[in-house]
Amino acid sequence: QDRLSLMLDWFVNPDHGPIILARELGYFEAEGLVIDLITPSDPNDPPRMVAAGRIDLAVTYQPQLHLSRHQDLPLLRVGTLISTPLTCLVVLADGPVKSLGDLRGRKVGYAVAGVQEALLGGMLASHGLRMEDVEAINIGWSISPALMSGQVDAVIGAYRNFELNQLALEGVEGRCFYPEEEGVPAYDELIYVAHSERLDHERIARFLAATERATHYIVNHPQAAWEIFAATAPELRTELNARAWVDTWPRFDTRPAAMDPGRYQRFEGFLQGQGLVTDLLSVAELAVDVNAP
Amino acid sequence: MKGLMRALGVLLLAVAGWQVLVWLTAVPHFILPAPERVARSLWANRALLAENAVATYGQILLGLALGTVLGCGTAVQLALSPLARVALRPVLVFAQAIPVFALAPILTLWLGYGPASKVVMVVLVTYFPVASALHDGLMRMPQGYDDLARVMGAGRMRRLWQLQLPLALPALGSGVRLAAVAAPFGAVIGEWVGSSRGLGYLMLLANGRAQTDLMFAALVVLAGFTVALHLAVDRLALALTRRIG
Amino acid sequence: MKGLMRALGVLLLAVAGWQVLVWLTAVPHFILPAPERVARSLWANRALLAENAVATYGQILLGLALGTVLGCGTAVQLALSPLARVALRPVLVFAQAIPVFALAPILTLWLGYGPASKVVMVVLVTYFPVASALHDGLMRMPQGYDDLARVMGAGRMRRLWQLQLPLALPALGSGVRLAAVAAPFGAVIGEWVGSSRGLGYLMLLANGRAQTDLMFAALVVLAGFTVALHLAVDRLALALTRRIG
Amino acid sequence: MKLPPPAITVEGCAWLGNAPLFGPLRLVLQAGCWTSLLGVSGAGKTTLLRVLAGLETGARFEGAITAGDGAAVGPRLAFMGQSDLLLPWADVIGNVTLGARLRGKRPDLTRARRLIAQVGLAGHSHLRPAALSGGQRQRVALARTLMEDRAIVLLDEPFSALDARTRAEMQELAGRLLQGRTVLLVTHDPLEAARLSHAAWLLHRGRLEALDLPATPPVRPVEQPGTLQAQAEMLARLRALT
Amino acid sequence: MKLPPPAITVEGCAWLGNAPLFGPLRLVLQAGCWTSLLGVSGAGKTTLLRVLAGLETGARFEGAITAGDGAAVGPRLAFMGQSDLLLPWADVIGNVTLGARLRGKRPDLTRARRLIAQVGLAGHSHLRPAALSGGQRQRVALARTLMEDRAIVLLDEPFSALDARTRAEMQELAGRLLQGRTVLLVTHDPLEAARLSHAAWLLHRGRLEALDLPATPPVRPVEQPGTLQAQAEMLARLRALT
Ligand SMILES: Nc1ncnc2c1ncn2[C@@H]1O[C@H](COP(=O)(O)OP(=O)(O)OP(=O)(O)O)[C@@H](O)[C@H]1O
Ligand SMILES: Nc1ncnc2c1ncn2[C@@H]1O[C@H](COP(=O)(O)OP(=O)(O)OP(=O)(O)O)[C@@H](O)[C@H]1O
Ligand SMILES: [Mg+2]
Ligand SMILES: [Mg+2]
Repeated sequence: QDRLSLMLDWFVNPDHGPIILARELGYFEAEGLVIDLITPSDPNDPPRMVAAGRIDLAVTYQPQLHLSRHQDLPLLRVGTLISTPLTCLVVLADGPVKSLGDLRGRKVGYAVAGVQEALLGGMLASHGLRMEDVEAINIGWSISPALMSGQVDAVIGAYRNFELNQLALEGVEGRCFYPEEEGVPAYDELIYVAHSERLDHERIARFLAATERATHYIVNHPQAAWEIFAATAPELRTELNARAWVDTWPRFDTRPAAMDPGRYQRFEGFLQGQGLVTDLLSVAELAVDVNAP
Repeated sequence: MKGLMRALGVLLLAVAGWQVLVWLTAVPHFILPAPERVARSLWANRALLAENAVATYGQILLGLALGTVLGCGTAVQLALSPLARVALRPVLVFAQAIPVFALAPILTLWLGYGPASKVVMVVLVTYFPVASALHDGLMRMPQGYDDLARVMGAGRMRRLWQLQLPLALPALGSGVRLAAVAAPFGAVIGEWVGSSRGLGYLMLLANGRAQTDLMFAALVVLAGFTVALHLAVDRLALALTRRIG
Repeated sequence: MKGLMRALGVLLLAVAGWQVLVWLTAVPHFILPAPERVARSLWANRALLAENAVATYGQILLGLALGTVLGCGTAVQLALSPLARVALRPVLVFAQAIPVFALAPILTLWLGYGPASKVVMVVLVTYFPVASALHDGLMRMPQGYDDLARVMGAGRMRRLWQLQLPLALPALGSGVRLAAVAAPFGAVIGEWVGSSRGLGYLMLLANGRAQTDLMFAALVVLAGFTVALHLAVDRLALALTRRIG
Repeated sequence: MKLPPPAITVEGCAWLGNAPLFGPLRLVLQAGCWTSLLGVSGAGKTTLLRVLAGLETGARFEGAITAGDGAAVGPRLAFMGQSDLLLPWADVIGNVTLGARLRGKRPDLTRARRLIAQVGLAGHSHLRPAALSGGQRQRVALARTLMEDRAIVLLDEPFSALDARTRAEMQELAGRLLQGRTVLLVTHDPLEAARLSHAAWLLHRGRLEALDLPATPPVRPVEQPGTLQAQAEMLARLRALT
Repeated sequence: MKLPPPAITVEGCAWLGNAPLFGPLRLVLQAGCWTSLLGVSGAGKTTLLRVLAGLETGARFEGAITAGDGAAVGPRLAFMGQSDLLLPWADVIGNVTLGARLRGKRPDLTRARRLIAQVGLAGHSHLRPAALSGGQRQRVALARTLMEDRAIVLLDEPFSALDARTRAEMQELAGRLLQGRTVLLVTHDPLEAARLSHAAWLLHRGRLEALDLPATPPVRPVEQPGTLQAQAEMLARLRALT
C-alpha cells in the first residue's frame, strides 16, 4: 500500500464527491493507495504546502495555479476534478443589477483575493467597465450573508452549485452571471496539483484512475452516491448539501487525467490581458498529462 | 459562591437582553440568531460541538501550560544572568508588541495542520506575558529581603528558590491571568488559519455555510470555557497573592 | 534615548537572526521570505503600503481614542453610581473574557465593509481594559483621601475631579497600555473579515496571490506601528504615574 | 471660626459585630483645650476619633456627639492623621488651599501664604511634596489644617512617622498654632501627651481612665522634670496594662 | 559563637557622588557592648551601618572595618531592621529557621523552639505572620536574629514601628537576650538610646560627637531619673543642631 497525502481546497463538501466516493467504495485501496485527507480553511494554503513538499497532492483552482506559478512555486496540474467554472457573480434576483453593466459604482464582494479579482475584471471588461468603476471588497467567507444583508450588491466567488441553493434555503432568489458567458475563457474550477520536481507519475495515475472510477459510479448512480457521501460525516447531511449535490455531480470531470493544453494557454493569455501577470508561461510549465508516454 | 450567583444572574440578563434585541430589531437570523435558536443549535449539534470543543480546549490548556513553563524558565534564567538580562529584556518587551497572530499562517506552513501549530500559537501568545510578568516580579524583590539573604550567607540558588521566587508569585499570577485571556484567541486564530477540527474550524465552517446559529453555538462553547479558565486562573492568582500578602 | 538605541540594536539582531535562519534552513521564500526580499518588497510597494497603512493606522488611533473615552466615561459612571456598579461591574469582567474577535464577522454585517466596522472592533477591544482598569483605580482611592474630602465638605463631583480621578491616572495608564496592544489586532482582524483597504486587507491579498514577501512587508509595517504605539503609550503611562508617584 | 471653640462630648458604645469594642463611656473635650487619648494598639482610639469626625468605621456606634454650644459638630471639624495625605501633583500652596477648591470656593491665597510662612516654609510655596522632607510635608499638612480654620481639630498620631527632633519641633509648632481650639490628640507617645495636653485619658478595655499631667500649661518643655515625670508615669501605666 | 564578641572599628569616609556624606570618622564598637548612633534624618546612620554590614549603599565608602581579634567581620554579623521582613508564607518556626535553610543546613528545631519561647511566643510556633500583631512579629524577627547566634548584631531602628508600650517591652527583651554581644543600634528615640546603650554617638555633619549616658549599666528602667535626664539631654542636643 502506498500512502498519498491530499489536501482539499476547503472543508469537505459535494465538490469533493469523487474523492470521498473513491475512498468509501474502496477504489483507492484497489489501486494500492492509502489517502491522507487534509482540509485547510484557507484555500490559498494547499498549493503552497505542495510546493513546500509537505503534501503530495492538493486540490486548487486553475487561476490559482497560474498565479502560484508566476510566484515561482514549483507546481504542475496533474488532473482535473471539476472541468467547468463553478464561480459565478451572484446578485439578488429582485435587486437593481439586471446586467453586469449595472454594477457601475456598486460594491462587489469577493472571497479569495487575487483570483476572483481577475475574473471580476474580465467580466466587467466585457461590459465596458473597469475595476475602478466598482468597489471591490474582500469579504472572507461570509458570501451569502453579505449579499442577503445588503452590505454588497454582488458577490464573486460564490459557487453556482452552492451559494444559489443557500440563498434559496433562506428564501432569497439569487441570479448568477457566469464568467464563461461574460468574457472569461472557460477553465477548470478544481484541479489537482503536485510538486513539479517530485512528480510520481505512476502513483498519481493510480490516484486519478480511482477517482475516475468513482466519477463513473456517481454519474451512473447519483442518488446512491449521495447517500454514501452523506453517511461519511454527520455534518455533511444537510439540506444544503443535498441540493448542492444535484447541481454538482454533472460537473465532475469524467476524464480527470485528460489534458486540454488550449485551456491553460487561453487562461494564461487572459491573465496577462488583465495585467495580473507580465510574462507568459508555456503550457508545459503549468500542466502535465501523467499518462503521457 | 455569591460571585458565581451574581455572574449567573448577569449572564441570564445578557441573554434576555440579546433576545429582546433580536425581537425589537427583527434582525435576520443569519446576522444575529436569537438565543433560543442558538440554544437549539447547541443541542442539535451537541456531539459535533463536544468533539471539536475537546480538541480546542486541549490545545488551549496544553499551550497555556507549555507557555507558562517556558515563560517561567526564561524569567528565572534572566534573573540569574545579568548578561542575558541586558540582551533579552528588550526582546521580551518588543515581542509583546508584535502581532504574533499574524504569524499564524507561517506557523501552519511549518508545523502542518495538526494540533501542533495551534499549541505553538497558544505558547507564543502566553509565553511573553508570563515571562515578562515573572521577570518583573523577580527583579522587584524588596531590598530588605536581599540584605537579609546576604547577611545570612545564602547561596544564589537558595536565595532564588526560598525568597525571590515565592515573593514573585503574585506577579506570576497576574502574568498567567493575562496569558489565560490570550490563550483561547491564540488557539482559535490558529484554527482559523488552517485546521480540520476545533471550535475555530467549526465557526469558519458554519460561517461559510451561513449557519450563523451553529457559529454562535461554537462561540458560546468557547466563551464558556474562556470565562471558566479566567475564573480558575483568577482564583489561582488570588491564592498565590494570599500566600504572600 | 538609550532604551531606543538598545531596542534598535535588538531589532537589528533579530533581523540578522532571521536572515541566518533563512540561509541555514533553505526555507522556500513562499513560506518565509528572507528579510532582504521583504525589504525589497517594502521598497517596491511603498506607495501601496503607505496608502493602506494610513487607513489602518487611522482606524487604530480613532478606535483607541474612542474606546478610551468611552471606557473612561463608563468607569466614572460606575464610580458615581453604586447601583450601576452592582449591575455592570460583573459585565465588565465577563465581557473581557469573551473572544470579541469572534464577533468581527457580525460587526461587519451590521456596519458594512467600510472603516466603521474596524473602528468599532478596535473600540470593542480597547473599551473593556480601559473601563476596567480605570474603574479599579477609582475604587482604590486610599481611605485617607476620602476622609479628608468628607471632613473638608467636598461635593461628589469635586471629590471625583480633584482627588479620585487624578489618583486613578496611573491605573488608567496601565489600562490604555493594554488597550494599545490589543488595538492593532482589532483593526487587522476587522480587515481580515472583510475590507477593501488596510494592511490586513493587503495581507490577505498578498496571501491570495502567493506574494509572501508583500505579506511580510505589510506585517512589518503593522508591527512597526504597534511597537511605536506601545512605546508612546508607555511613555504616557509613565508620565501619568510620575505625576502621582 | 464664627463661634468660639465649643466643648465636645462623645457618649455611647461601639461594637465590632457582636463584640463590644468600647463603652459605655463618656469623653469630654474641654472647650479650647487639648485632650490626649492613649491606649494599646487596637484599643479603639482611632475608632473613637473617627466616630467623633462622623467618618466610617469598622464598628457600629450607638450614642451621641454633642457640642457644648448646641451647634452642629461636623462642619466645624478639621482632621490630620499620621500620613500627610498631600496631593503629589499639587505644589505646597495648592495643597494648603485644597479645602476651598474641594468646596468650590476661591482660595484665600494671601492667608495661605501667611500660614505657609508660619509653619516655616516661606520659600517653598511652589515645590511639590516629593521635593520636601517628611517633616516639611507634615508642616504642609498642618498648614492645610490651619487653613480650614475650624474650631475643633482631631489629630490621629500626627507626628508618629517623624524622627525625634522633627517631632519635638512639630509638637511645639502645632501646640502654638492650634492654641485655643478644641483638640483631640490620639497618640502612642507618652512624652507627646505629657507635653501637649490639658487632659489625657487612657482607653483600656473599653473604658476611659484619667492620666496625670503637670500643673503647668502646655506646651511644656521636654527638660522640665514634671514633663519627664508624667511621661514616665504614663509609660508605666501603659506597661502595667494586662 | 566560636570566638568571643570582638570590638569593631569603622574608619573612613563616605561620598554621595562627589559630595562627602560623612568622615573622616572613626567609630569603635566596644566588645560585648551596645553602641547607639543618633542623628537627624539623612545624616548617614543607615549608610554607616550598611557599610559595616558589607551591604550595598548609595554611597561610596573609603576606609576599613576591622575586628579587634583580627578575624573577618562579615560572617559574624546578624542584622535586624525596622521592617520585620518575615516570610508571609512561612510560620513562626519557619521564619526563625530561615538562615539555616538559606545556607542549605538542617535547622536546629529544638533551639528554635527554645528561642521562640524566650521571646514569649511559645504557643505560636505554627502561626503565620499575618496572624500576629506588630509587636509579636518583631519578636519573631528577634528570635530569627538570635537563631543566627552571631557575635555582632546590627539594629537599624528596630522598634520604631511599635507603639510605646510594646517598644518598651521589646527594648528590655532585646537588651536581655543580646547581652554580651557587640551591638550597633541606630535609633531616633533618645529614650531608647538612654535605656539600652553603653555608649552613644551623634552623627552630625559627617562627624561623631559623644552623648552622655548614666553610669548605671543597661537596660535602664524608664522611671530612673538618670535615664529621663539622659533622654532630655539627648533630645536637647538633637534640637540644637543646625
Ligand atoms: N474597618 C474595620 N473593620 C473591622 N474591624 C476594624 C476595622 N477598623 C478597625 N477594626 C478593629 O477595631 C479595633 C479598634 O481599632 P482602632 O483602629 O480603633 O484601634 P486603635 O486604638 O486606633 O489602634 P492603633 O493604636 O493600632 O491605631 C481593632 O481590633 C481593629 O482590628
Ligand atoms: N541608594 C541611595 N542612592 C543615593 N542616595 C542615597 C541612597 N541611600 C541613601 N542616600 C542618601 O544618603 C544620605 C544618608 O542616608 P541614610 O539612609 O544613611 O540616612 P539616615 O541617617 O539613616 O536617615 P534616616 O534617619 O532617615 O534613616 C541621605 O541624603 C540619602 O538621601
Ligand atoms: Mg489608631
Ligand atoms: Mg536610616
